[in-house]
Amino acid sequence: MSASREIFGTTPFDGAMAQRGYALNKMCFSFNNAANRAAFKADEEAYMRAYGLNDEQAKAIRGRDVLGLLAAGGNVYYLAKFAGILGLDVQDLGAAQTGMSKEAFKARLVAQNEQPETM
Amino acid sequence: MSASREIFGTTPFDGAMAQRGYALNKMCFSFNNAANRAAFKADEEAYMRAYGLNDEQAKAIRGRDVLGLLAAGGNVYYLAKFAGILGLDVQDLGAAQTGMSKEAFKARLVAQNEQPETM
Amino acid sequence: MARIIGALATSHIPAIGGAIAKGLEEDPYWKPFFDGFGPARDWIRREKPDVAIVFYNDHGLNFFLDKMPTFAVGAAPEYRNDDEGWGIPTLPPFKGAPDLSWAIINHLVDREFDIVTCQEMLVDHAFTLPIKLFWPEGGGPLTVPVCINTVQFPLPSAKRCVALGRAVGEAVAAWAGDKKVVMIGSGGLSHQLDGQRAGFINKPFDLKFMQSMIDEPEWAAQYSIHELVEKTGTQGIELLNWLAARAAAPGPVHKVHSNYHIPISNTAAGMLALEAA
Amino acid sequence: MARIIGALATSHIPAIGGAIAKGLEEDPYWKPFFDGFGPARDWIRREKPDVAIVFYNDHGLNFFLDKMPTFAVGAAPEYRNDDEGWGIPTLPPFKGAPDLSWAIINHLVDREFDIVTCQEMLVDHAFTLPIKLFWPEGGGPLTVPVCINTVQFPLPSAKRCVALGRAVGEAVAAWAGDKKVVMIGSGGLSHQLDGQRAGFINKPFDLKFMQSMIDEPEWAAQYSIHELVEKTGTQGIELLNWLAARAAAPGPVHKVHSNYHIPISNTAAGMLALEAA
Ligand SMILES: [Fe+3]
Ligand SMILES: [Fe+3]
Repeated sequence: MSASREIFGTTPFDGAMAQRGYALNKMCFSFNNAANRAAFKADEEAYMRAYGLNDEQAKAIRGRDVLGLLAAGGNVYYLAKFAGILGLDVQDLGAAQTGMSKEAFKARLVAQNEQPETM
Repeated sequence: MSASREIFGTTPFDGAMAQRGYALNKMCFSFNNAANRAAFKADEEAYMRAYGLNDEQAKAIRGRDVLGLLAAGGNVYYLAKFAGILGLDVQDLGAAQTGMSKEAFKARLVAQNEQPETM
Repeated sequence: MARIIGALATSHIPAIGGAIAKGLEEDPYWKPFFDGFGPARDWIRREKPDVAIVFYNDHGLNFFLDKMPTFAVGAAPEYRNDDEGWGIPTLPPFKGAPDLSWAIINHLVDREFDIVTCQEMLVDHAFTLPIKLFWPEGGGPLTVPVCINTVQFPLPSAKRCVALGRAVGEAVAAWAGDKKVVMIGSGGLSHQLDGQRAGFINKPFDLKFMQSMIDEPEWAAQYSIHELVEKTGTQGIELLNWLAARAAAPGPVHKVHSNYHIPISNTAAGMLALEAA
Repeated sequence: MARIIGALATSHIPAIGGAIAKGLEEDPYWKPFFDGFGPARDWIRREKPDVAIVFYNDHGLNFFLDKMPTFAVGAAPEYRNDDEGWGIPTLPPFKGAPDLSWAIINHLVDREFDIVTCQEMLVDHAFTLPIKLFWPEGGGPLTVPVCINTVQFPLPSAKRCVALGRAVGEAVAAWAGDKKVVMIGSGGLSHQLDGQRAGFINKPFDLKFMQSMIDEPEWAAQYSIHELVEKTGTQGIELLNWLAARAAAPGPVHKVHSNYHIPISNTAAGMLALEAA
């Protein structure tokens, strides 16, 4: 990885991130189960403790801070299940991460039709 | 597999066997857990039904029939956990499968020291 | 002898499941997407493939980071869908083709692919949506899921995924079952959900990639994973499934139909139906 | 740079765990087995390896047939042992070496090994017993488990296991960690637990195999899995772990000590300690 040049705004979910985020991702993976989602909603703090989230992760969960969750090792495939609990879709996430309004983010997606057709 | 010549008294645990034995092996895998072992001992029939064993498998479990369990798709690595419940070791299994007494089976093992040292 | 009749590929955005459940196919947002499937569906109705090999990536339903396979092959009599956490409707089980699964597994291990075999396997939207989209009336094919890691780096290289697809194709072609088999690639095209680059789409790359699927099927395999992430986004890398599916339907193909639409959700949605020539 | 100091190998019969727990090392049944470890233990005390890469096979503790890997590599901070169903004592957790794990994982995927990565992983007697046997006073090394499927066919060929071992060795040799690393192979030698052939032992093959580990480390890789099962028994095939461990400590070695004893339980028990020359 280290040999590759950086890609703006992109953190490959590699071994370093996977180690950092294991507890957080495991918690989010548990949200496949409706009873677990309910338990989280009933007592977020207790649920986070049960999965051993560190302070950085717990803070990002409390703050619904998507970039913070990524920096704390969250993987978007698992974080999406947390977003589901909050009733957020991927455009809400996109808006939050790019600092745009959801409408502006959606408009930017549509505008990408104007890209050229050939490389 | 089919292209290979048969080995006496040996059935490779291949896809055909793995399909046949899935329920049986899954039940035996559950015996890693002490509570599951206790539940099996308390009501073998109910436990076998819960894992969906077929008639051949259930019959072989009831009869503690090692060769029957293998023929029904059991894999020895998982069956060993069933043997553990019964307090049987691998020499009991060896004796049962070869039709020998345990003492005779053990003696045969020791006698293999008399094999030549070179191929 | 089995016959490989072609390859299908589509994006697999979760929201598609909701749109189907709510009957939104004619809704202006969705119509340009769903309309793209018409000619492919006609072709499938005509050709009636018996079995589909579905190359897809799990999004954290069946696999977690405790046991994360590079390649996993299903070998179950049926595959259950389940709650993925967002309330998209759970679909009834999909029938497997275990005999074909094992023929593929035996060949792959013989060819030094170090696969995981799954005799029980939950399949997520990446598996279920292509079946729903290509067989909208139900009566779908028997299936063999082939799951490729696109979640946790290191990912298998595009070259390795092409080699996997090719070996799957060999196994199917050699399989004694007298069936018509279609390959399906699920995922992509360019999109990125995470990070400040969220919303990234690369239309010129996608269109070139779709054309390459027809006439230059290993074109994208020239790129490293890092380059493909750069060109297609962190989730655009799911195009690995398209590459594998195309490699599994080797030889020349002609295009039944293609469709490309920006955006569905955050994704450049692609659809491709190729018939073995 | 890490330095590979050699390779250790031993059989891993579950009953060994009971014998250690009960202090039966001097018991006439066990003494010829345990005595074989003396010179290897002396060598380890002298050389003090920091890390052990343990090639072993899971017997149905961490993996079941729902997700059965060909090759799995641990990447956890620690590895827990657990109840295997027979009441052998459960051991305290083993420390991992996650940085080295990821160095190995990255290299293996780059070299087209399609491994499973395990950030959480239970380790069974095949992993724990070699550590107990070679480090009887405790204070064992950091560990990286590498699990090879010997349970469900198709198994990886002996050639493929040698290639895996060689690639692991490359990754370790290139790893920046300034550590002494020892390779461990766990399993075999000839034995068969199942079927009418139960009790099968092949002394001449085992002795030739042990010699080949020293001076002809790919000798056994000439055989197919089927031939190896025929020659060594359905569980003798666990020698794949010895082959991989030896390939991971490449180059010439000299023998520190070896031991071979028939029988422990149903098994021809082998022990080998090799120092990189
Ligand atoms: Fe996806
Ligand atoms: Fe073993």
